[in-house]
Amino acid sequence: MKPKLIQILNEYGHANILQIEGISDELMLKMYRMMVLTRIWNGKALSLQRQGRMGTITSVHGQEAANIGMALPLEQTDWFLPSFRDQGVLFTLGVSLKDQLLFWGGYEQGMYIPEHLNIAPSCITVGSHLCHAAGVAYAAKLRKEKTVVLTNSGDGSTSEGDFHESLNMASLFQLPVVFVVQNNHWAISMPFERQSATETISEKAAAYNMESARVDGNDVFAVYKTVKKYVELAREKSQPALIELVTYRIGDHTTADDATRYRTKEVIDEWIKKDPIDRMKKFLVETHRWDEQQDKSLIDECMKQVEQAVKDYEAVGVIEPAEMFKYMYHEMPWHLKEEIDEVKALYKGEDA
Amino acid sequence: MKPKLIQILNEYGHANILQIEGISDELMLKMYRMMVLTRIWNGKALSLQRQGRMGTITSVHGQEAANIGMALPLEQTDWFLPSFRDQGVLFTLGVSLKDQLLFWGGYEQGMYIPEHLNIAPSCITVGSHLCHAAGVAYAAKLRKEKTVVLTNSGDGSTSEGDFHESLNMASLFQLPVVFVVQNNHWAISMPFERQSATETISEKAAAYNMESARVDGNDVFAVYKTVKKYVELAREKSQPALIELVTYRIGDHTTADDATRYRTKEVIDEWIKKDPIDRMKKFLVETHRWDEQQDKSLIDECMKQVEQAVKDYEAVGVIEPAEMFKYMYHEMPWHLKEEIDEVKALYKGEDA
Amino acid sequence: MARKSMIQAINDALHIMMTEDESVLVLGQDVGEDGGVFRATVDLIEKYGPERVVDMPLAESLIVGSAIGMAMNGLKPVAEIQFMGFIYQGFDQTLCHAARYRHRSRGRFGLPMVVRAPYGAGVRALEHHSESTEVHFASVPGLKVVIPSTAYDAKGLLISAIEDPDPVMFFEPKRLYRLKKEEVPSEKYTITIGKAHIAREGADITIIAWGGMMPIALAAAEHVADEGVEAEVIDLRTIQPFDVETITASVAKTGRLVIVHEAPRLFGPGAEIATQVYERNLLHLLAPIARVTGYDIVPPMARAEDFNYPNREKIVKAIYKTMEF
Amino acid sequence: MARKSMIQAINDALHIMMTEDESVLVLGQDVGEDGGVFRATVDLIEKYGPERVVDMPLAESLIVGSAIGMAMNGLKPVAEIQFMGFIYQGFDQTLCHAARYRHRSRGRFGLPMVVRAPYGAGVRALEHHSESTEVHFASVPGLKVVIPSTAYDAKGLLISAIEDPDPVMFFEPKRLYRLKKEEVPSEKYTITIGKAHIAREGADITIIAWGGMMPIALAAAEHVADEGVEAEVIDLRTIQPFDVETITASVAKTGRLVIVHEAPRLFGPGAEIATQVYERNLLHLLAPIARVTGYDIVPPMARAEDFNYPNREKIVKAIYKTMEF
Ligand SMILES: Cc1ncc(C[n+]2csc(CCOP(=O)(O)OP(=O)(O)O)c2C)c(N)n1
Ligand SMILES: Cc1ncc(C[n+]2csc(CCOP(=O)(O)OP(=O)(O)O)c2C)c(N)n1
Ligand SMILES: [Mg+2]
Ligand SMILES: [Mg+2]
Repeated sequence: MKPKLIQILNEYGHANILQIEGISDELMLKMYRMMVLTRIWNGKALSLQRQGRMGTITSVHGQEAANIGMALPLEQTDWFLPSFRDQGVLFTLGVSLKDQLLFWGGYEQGMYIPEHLNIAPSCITVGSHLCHAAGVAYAAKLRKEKTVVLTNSGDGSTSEGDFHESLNMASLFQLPVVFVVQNNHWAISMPFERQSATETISEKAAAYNMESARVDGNDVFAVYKTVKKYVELAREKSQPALIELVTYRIGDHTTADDATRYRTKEVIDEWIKKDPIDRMKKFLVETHRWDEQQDKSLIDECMKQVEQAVKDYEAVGVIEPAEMFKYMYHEMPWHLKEEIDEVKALYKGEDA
Repeated sequence: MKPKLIQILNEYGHANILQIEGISDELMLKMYRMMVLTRIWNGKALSLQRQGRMGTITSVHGQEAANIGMALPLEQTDWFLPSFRDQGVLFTLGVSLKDQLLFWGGYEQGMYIPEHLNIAPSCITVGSHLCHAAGVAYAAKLRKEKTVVLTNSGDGSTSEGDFHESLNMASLFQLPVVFVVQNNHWAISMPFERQSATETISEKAAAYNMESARVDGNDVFAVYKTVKKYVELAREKSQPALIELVTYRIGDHTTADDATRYRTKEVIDEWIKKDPIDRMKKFLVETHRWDEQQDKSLIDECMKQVEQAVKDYEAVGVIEPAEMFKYMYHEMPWHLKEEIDEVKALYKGEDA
Repeated sequence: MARKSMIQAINDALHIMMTEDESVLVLGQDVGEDGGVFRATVDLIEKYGPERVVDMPLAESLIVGSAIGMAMNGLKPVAEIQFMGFIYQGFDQTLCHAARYRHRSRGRFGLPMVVRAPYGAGVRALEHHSESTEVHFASVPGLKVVIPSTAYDAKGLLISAIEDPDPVMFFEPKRLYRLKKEEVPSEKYTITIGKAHIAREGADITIIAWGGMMPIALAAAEHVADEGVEAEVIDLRTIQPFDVETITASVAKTGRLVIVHEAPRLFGPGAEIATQVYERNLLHLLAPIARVTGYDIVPPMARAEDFNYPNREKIVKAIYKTMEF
Repeated sequence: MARKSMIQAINDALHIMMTEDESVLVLGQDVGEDGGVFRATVDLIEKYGPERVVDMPLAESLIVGSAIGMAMNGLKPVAEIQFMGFIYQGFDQTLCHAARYRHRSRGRFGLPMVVRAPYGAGVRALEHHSESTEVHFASVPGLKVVIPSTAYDAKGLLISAIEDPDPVMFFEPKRLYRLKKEEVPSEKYTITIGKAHIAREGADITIIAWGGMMPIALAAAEHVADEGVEAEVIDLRTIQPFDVETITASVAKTGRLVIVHEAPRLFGPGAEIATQVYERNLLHLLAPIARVTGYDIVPPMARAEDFNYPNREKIVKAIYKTMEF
């Protein structure tokens, strides 16, 4: 049984008024601002990549509502375990634009998350971090904290064994963890219907006796409200949930990918019509919460922020070779000390 | 939604007459005979183990109907991928009593399955062989054979990632594979309700958009008919299925286990009332297909067969050390040749 | 002081650490009421409850993976994998995550976690129950690998492993679990990870062994002592990072080395130890280093098990060959 | 003959084998329409259809595990794992099943299957994209491990791997995929698995390398040749079972050996090779064997990648150190 798609703000920018009650104007503008900022950062990062000033990077274009909508319900003490297409979540939770440039730019230091944020480093192996999330939630529940754990993964992750094992555990122990899956229709070249035997992701929750929902992932209101509902259930009742956010990967899988090999422009055009930022802007403007002038300033301001981040990123310069060894163990064993000496001897003449 | 339990022959030995139409008397007696033989073999093997004449062994006591009922619908060209509590399946498919004694007795040669049987060697790592089954079925389908692949695993296997990955694949590619899970209520000391977030195994099929059924696993008719139905669907329509056989592990997990640590005698007694052999015998006797005299001869005959197998098993004697190296590769690499020479030099004085 | 088997000493260490530190918890298959298939966790659930003695679903990737999450969030999980032969389903979690979280988070999330698993032959059970593949973990940067050989060591090393701020793979020689009882102090004590133990002094030849091989290595040493060859027997205790200093000092003295392990030979743990010794002691060596190991095969089932594993005779033979080079 | 890059040569081998043998099939993530993320499988789906060029769900255990089943049932699957860094989720299937089915079935089910994966640094992508952990497979009895270093070898070795009756792990140095084009015959040819190739002859010192390390090993040899040191460079090609004969013959001649690999050093592949040489050539050796390897760390991301990996300078340094011992 295909579950109903939850939608509040449709692609024409019309919202169900009853459903948005309780979302303050301030919050709406924050949603919009973070979506715009994320898109501008994303565009900039892609262009840096084309210029050889950035590493291989995933594009979050088109998934901003899913990203920002899932981040906003979290409280400071909650946890987030990211995968690799959630830059918008990270920005919303307080990770800096610069750190994300460093991360994608090939600097390990970009993986550092400041102590005041309960965010795990990005998990690149698809689905593995869902097990970690179950464990983080277990620890929180054991200590009787009212902490919620949120994870993000892609539609492809639902095929991995770790997805299955983690959801089973979360439900068995009734852990306060919300598994958000961004169904952006693609896992590299594989459309979801060839990835999974079910039509939707949310229906997989049946195998875990778990609550689930299927949401228009390009509708920031629906994403926000649904995630908020399940985050609160997790907080109050320690009850896990699986939330499918139906969205679309507008760009290539990464800058190393060429999506024209496996999909046509027409489908993308269809989805561009459903753009999460466009519809939000329409809504804000039509309901007189926003105007073109403000929009222009916002864009300017975001561009400036991003430019500054790029400057800071590019000022970082080279890594000391000894950095490579620093965090392998709490205390460095003999063989790493020997290897550091080797490296130092090799590179002592050079800048590095 | 908990699916309905399929039952034809209840614990009092009463069968739904309409449902058993088409099962010949001959087949019924074969079912009974194989169940009795399996139980006698099992009892003998356990007693050999207690005498130090056998290795650690799993007991199939109580699961004979599940075992025999799933085996009988297969044709000679079909495949079976076993786990480790399916001695009755193997006997029914043609594996010798002696070979299974060798296997459990610690002889690698007991793992050899004669060429005319499409049976994989037993898989000890829980759940791994479900992936193999998907692959075997893929190959059969690719060649457009009308071959069906059957697997057996335990309730515990449903927690493993491989279970999930395999069922997803089988459904995606519509492979002719029937996943039978014997839900004997226990995975060593873990009752199923603490293993799995769902109340039943069959409902997990929803996550794979797959047909499923839940069957009284102590009712050989229901097992046989349900497995047969899905084996035929697999054969005709290349359609996978998940079948849960609800049964009970009467004995300890293995001879190394002591189940009194974690479960009470009372529950076992409840299940002994539902014994698959008792109810079948009652049915056969009450419907005048069988009498006590015949039963006695059958038991005698089975005991003789088992005794002979034990004799043959115990006549096998020691393994040549060089045997260990024989099947590592098609052609033996240099290092194994060197190691064989080493071993030969070491053991040349001795019998071995 | 009381006489304890190795399995009791392990259980003792868990009791002590769970009492002392609320953040210590045990998880795995059948670790609760059953007390673990080898009884390493008996009586824990009665004392600390099912929330800290966690019977996990049958899923090794999850056992290691959720332990990672627990360790990230303030706990000190001790995960049990029922047999080393079932650890590989958790290999991705171990190699890609447990070993790397400290590095990946630039020091923020060190993972104080232990993965315990019985290893090696000795129970004459089915396939996958006799593995000795510690090298797969020793070769992973970011992990520590510890293997005790006595009840005393098992307790002290396990306590150290639980207190270690990094992930420790703790492999227990199941053949020694109940082989004998020995005096084990009842209080808490630790044994330094990364330090080898000279179990027997000798000047003629060095033998390095660990875990299940120690009793036979010592027996071989006693045997050759009757013929006047004094072997120094080093119990490595920690495979990664191993104690290269103690080893090289001993070989500098004896000039001869036999390495004993159950694991298959090729690309096995002995290769690295030998290579380090050659690199550091080449001019002291009076003979090639000998390896006495399991063969490069699938660990045999019960009937052939003894042929595969190192035993006193094989070691004695290697000692003489090395002495006579 | 045509000039081909390594990735084209690999694609060529797949085309040839799929045409010749109906039982050969390719499976993996994105191997179909996309042609694989590195384009190893381009144009296969057009020619052989989606049933023999199988886009698999995102599940590595399943990719290896279902390939096992296919091989049991008459096919010759060539499974692609997208990067070596994602192979560990299939480790249980590889170690416990692919490697053991022949043994477990007493010879009945040999598994003619290949698992291909790009390995090593060179694409400057995210974590897990630069692994060189061939030792995890080399140490598994029952597997073969092959690593080509040229387009010519890649084609011949891959064809041999597909024809091999045993499971072959085929690791491709992604840094060489497109580095240059070379003459590759268009017809079918094989290269024997288990035989090393002497890529450069020399009498003064032996260098053993493979895969991505070969170009720099050769460059180092050329460099020292200018100073009068003639290095013999052995391209190992097969890591397991490796060609101990060619190696020992060379070292018997030169008396000196440098082993080069990208993989971390400790318990790395070089340890076994070194140990075998010491065991067999101890009296020929004029200096300790040197290892030039990646360090015992998480493979660095793009910015530090070059510091970690062996390069010409590091090898030259090791050569001189060995020569001057
Ligand atoms: C375990 C694993 N296998 C393969 C990969 C290579 N890979 C990177 S992203 C990706 C597709 C992921 O698709 P999805 O989960 O839908 O996330 P999306 O990229 O759409 O955000 C693949 C196969 C990986 N990172 N991890
Ligand atoms: C991967 C793996 N993990 C752990 C084990 C140890 N073990 C053997 S049987 C078993 C329980 C299996 O329960 P179930 O699947 O229900 O089968 P049953 O024993 O009831 O037939 C366990 C945990 C194993 N064999 N394989
Ligand atoms: Mg996706
Ligand atoms: Mg069971």
